[in-house]
Amino acid sequence: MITTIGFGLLAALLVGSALYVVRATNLVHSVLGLGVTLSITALLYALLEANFVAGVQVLLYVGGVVTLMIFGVMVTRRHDGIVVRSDSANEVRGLLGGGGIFVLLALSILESDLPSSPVGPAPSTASLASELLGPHVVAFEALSMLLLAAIVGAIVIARRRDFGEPRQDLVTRARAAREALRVEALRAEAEAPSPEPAASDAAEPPRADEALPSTDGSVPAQEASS
Amino acid sequence: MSALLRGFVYGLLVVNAVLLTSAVNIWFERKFSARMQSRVGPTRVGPLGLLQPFADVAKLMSKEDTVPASGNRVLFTAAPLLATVCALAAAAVVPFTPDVVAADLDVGVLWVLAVGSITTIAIFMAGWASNNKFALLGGMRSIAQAVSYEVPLVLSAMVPVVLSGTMSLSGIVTWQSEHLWIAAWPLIPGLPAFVIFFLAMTAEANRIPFDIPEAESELVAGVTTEYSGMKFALFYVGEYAHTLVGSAIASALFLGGWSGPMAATMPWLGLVYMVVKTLFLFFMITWVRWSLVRFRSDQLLAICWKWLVPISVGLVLVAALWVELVPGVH
Amino acid sequence: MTLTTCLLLASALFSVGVYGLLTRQQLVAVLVSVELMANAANIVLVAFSHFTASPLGQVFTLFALAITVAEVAVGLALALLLYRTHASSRLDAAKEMNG
Amino acid sequence: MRSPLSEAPLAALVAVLAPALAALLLAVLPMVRRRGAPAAWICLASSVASLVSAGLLLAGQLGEAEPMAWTTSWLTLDGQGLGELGVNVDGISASMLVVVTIVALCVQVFSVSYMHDEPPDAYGRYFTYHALFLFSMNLLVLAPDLLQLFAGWELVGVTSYLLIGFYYRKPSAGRAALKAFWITKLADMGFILALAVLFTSTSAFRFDAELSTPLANVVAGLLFFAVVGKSAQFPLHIWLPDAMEGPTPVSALLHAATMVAAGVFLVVRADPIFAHAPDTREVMLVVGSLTALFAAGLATVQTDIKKVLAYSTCSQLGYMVAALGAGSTLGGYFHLTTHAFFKALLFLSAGSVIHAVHSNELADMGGLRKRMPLTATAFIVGSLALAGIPGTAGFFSKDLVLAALEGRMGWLPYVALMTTAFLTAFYMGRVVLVAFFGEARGKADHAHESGALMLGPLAVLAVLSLGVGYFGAHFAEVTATGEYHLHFGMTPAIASGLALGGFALAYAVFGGGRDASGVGVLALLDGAARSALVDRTYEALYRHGMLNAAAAIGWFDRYVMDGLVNLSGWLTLVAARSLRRLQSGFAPDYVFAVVLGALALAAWGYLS
Repeated sequence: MITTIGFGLLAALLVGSALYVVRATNLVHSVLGLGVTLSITALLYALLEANFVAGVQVLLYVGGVVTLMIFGVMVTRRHDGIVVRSDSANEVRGLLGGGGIFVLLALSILESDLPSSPVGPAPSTASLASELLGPHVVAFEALSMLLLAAIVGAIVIARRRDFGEPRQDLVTRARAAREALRVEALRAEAEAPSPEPAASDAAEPPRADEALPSTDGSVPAQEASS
Repeated sequence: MSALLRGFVYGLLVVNAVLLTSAVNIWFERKFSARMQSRVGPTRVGPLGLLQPFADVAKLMSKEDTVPASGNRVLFTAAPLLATVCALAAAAVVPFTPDVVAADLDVGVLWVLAVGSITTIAIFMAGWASNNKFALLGGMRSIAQAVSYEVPLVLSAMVPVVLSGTMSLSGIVTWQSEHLWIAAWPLIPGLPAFVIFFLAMTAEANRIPFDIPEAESELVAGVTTEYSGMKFALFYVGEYAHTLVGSAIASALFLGGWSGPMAATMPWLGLVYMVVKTLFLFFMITWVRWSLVRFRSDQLLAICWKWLVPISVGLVLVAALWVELVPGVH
Repeated sequence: MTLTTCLLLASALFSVGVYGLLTRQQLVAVLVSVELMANAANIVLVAFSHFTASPLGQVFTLFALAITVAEVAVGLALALLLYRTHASSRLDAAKEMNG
Repeated sequence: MRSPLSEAPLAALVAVLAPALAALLLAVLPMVRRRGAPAAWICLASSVASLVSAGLLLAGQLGEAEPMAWTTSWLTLDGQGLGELGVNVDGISASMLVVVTIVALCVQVFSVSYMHDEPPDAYGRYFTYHALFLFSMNLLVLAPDLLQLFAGWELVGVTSYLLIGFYYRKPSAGRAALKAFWITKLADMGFILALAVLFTSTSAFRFDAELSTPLANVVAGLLFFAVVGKSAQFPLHIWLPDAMEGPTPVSALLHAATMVAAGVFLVVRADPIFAHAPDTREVMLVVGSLTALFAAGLATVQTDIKKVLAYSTCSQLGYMVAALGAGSTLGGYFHLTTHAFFKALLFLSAGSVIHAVHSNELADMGGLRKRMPLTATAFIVGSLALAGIPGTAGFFSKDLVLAALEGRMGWLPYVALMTTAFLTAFYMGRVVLVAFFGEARGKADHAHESGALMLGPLAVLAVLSLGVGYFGAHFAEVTATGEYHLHFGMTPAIASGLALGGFALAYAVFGGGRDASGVGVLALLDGAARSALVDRTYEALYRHGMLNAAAAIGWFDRYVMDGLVNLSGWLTLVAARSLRRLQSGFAPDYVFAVVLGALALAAWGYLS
């Protein structure tokens, strides 16, 4: 009874949090929501008497993966606000794909003849260990190699420096250059039609210069002098 | 049902005990540090200023509870709660006597480590939700540090697990009562593993010399920069609780927990032993805090990856070899 | 709680992951969706392990967990790379392969 | 395959492989080849080895030795060799081998001196080609079946191309080489078709294939087409005069004595097939006679000494073909042998003259008798032999040919060849009188006798030109091609008389060294030659036939075939343009495709 209620509660929370994860418009919320989903999954594992897996789930997923993802979010954006926009597109397509998969899986599951209660006592952590280091020891070792390779690969990919500057800088520079040209044109325009020196015209160039600092962040020398 | 009730009661007791101890510890630390610096420390509230922490709590509760306008209110509020809850949740598996243990999980060590790792997220949440440069940088550093130090922490905790052959904390303590404290284990692997665990735990709890995430000289107050009132108090309490629970776990893992002379016949004596050991470790941390300076960020990571991780890997190997080669370990 | 309900729950989670995979634009968000799907698969494994009283499912879950960690490490490195080269971690920024 | 390395096969193998080795060595060792002289010595050594081997083989055949072959199967198909590879030694191949090696050695020795002014690398290249040629020719001569003969046939074609174009910096030489190559290749189509027909009917390439008469006519006709090309018979003779662009010794060896005779040799070799093809033989008779007469006529008006000899070669090859057409294998083959010697002699003497006066034109010569007495003697001996003056080799062989033609096809070929004999004497007399008698003209003033290396071969060949004729009986015996008996009937008398008459007419016209090429009947012939009748015909055919056809085919190719190709390309582009939208570069699109695919598969699974 209590397991049924617990399971229902967990299932509702799980699906709800998962939906939140894929719908949240803030990427950080999404990732933190993933942490919640994974924690609830760990509880589900505990309910399924898989304590060790639950522990590993929390340790690896919540403590490791989610942390890493947060890190990923942090380093792949400028830190100029709390909101990391994570918009969604192609809602119809998503509903079609996700819904189709669900219907397909549900149909297959409901058609199958599955046990409704455990056929024996839950496997102990010790049996898990002897399975892991007994028949599956080769896979276990291969997995360690995979992890090593993944770590090395990730470092190599992430550390590569030969891509030059991010395009953002180029864009900023291009904007600054365009702005400078515009200012130059404004200045020429301001000076050309009025051959006689007028006090009102003299105010024009500095005003145009004010556009510069906002684009490239540096204060032009002449502004400091004027 | 009775197990649920039992867990509830124990949980309530443990949580309150930890919080109370934390409060007393705050007083103790202020007195202690004052003595180290030739001061007197709190004296006004209660005898010897013993009620000072409670006065502080009253003060903090009466303060305005601010939330940064451009911050994220939900995360901002959730962060200190999560931090404290995680610290306390780890206490659930700590055995105080052979019988007094809130939840005797068969994967207790894993539970402690897993729950401890969530603290990192709490700190990040606080830093992020504050929408404050210092808080965010503190959060980033915290993540880097926690992710790094989790590795030697887990590995050194594996040494008692391997030696005793169980992941249950009370099982490990029982094994130690039958054999020997793991920290007193012939120099390798017990003692070094204990030292590494202790260091890593200190780092996880962000205590000096590993308190980079909230290095007040560079980052104002780190993640707690924007916090005030009870939320700040929760963080503070959470940190103390974390340290305290960590000490308890370290004593259970390495120092034999409740085991000691006569503990088998008189269970209350086991409780005394446990508390004494825990407080001793806590005192050690406090002592270190007021004696040493803090590491630089890169030194911090270098110590972890260049020394602690390789050594702890070696220690696990030695432990495994010990179990394999020496008969009668378990 | 029967195996059927467990599997239905897992398939729901999986479908939500597919939905996220199809609709999300940020590379990190896509990784998150993939995590959801992997998680659903793990639930299936653990559920079978529980109901058939065999440790195999849990063993495979552990393998899957480790592989997922590796995947996330590489995925995040790719996200970092994408950000470096395109000044954005949005997937639609990296459309050089379009026809 | 008996006694694999008995004496005769060993010698035959040496005869073939020694020049091959020399050619290979010189080809892969450029530092030796470019030194010049060492290359010449290597080539000469291999030729000497070949000659000695050939001599041993012939001696064996003259003695009691049986014909023998040492062969191995090649081009294995279904465990059965399609062709034979190896050496086949009998009277015919042994005698031909001797002729080839003697002439080749003489020419090579002559070349050592003649080509001396060439730069070392060209010198080395020249002898490399020579070694290659000798190998090819020996391969051809010793071939045990038609397939190997064809290989040698093509190889000599290649060598001919290389040697005609030896002065490849000269545009005319390049053109001449190409012309020779293309025309002989055209003719070789006949050879290939003949091989195909032969193989489909007998599953082998044997010389002595048993064929029914119609089939034999087809095979022999196709082979004869190749012979027409290779042996420069009308109307494919046009490449031979142009081939004189090559060095004169080359002309002596390839385009007079050996290679062009390979066609005739083929007919001799494949005599059993030709024997069953009477219709082909009649065609050969007509073509041979026509070529003989036509080429002799053209020879009378040439002003280039080598061109005269070239047309003379055509004419004499016509004799041989006519004899073979008349069924006298012995006549044709014997004339081939004698002709090889005296034509090589003539060419080499002409080469000596050209070497002395640095010109091919008769107009630049004159009075050389006094300045180059030995060369003049050699040339005159050659001329007498060619004209068939009694006592010379030419007399005996030409007599055989003419005797074979008696009464054939209403005496027409007989008359034509008799006329040719007269014309032959006339144009040879003209050359002799203009070049060697009278006053020295132009560059002939400074001419002087050639060295020993050039005169030695002349002497050898002169002796052979005079003496070989007396060994007709032995020749007939060893080659087993027919009964030889000298008959002193009307034919030799008429032929001798006509030859003497020709010389007399020549003396009457050109006596005293007068160069009166444009007088009398010669003017007509000259006109015909100047208009280059045959070349013009080809040109017209090419212009109006080939080019128009090519234009039509080109139009078809451009607008129909290319149109189809362009259409498919356009379709591809259009399809790609519409398909490329599928590749958006946006990862979720691909994921969606995968999901759809999975769903489709599942739906299919449910439905079926």
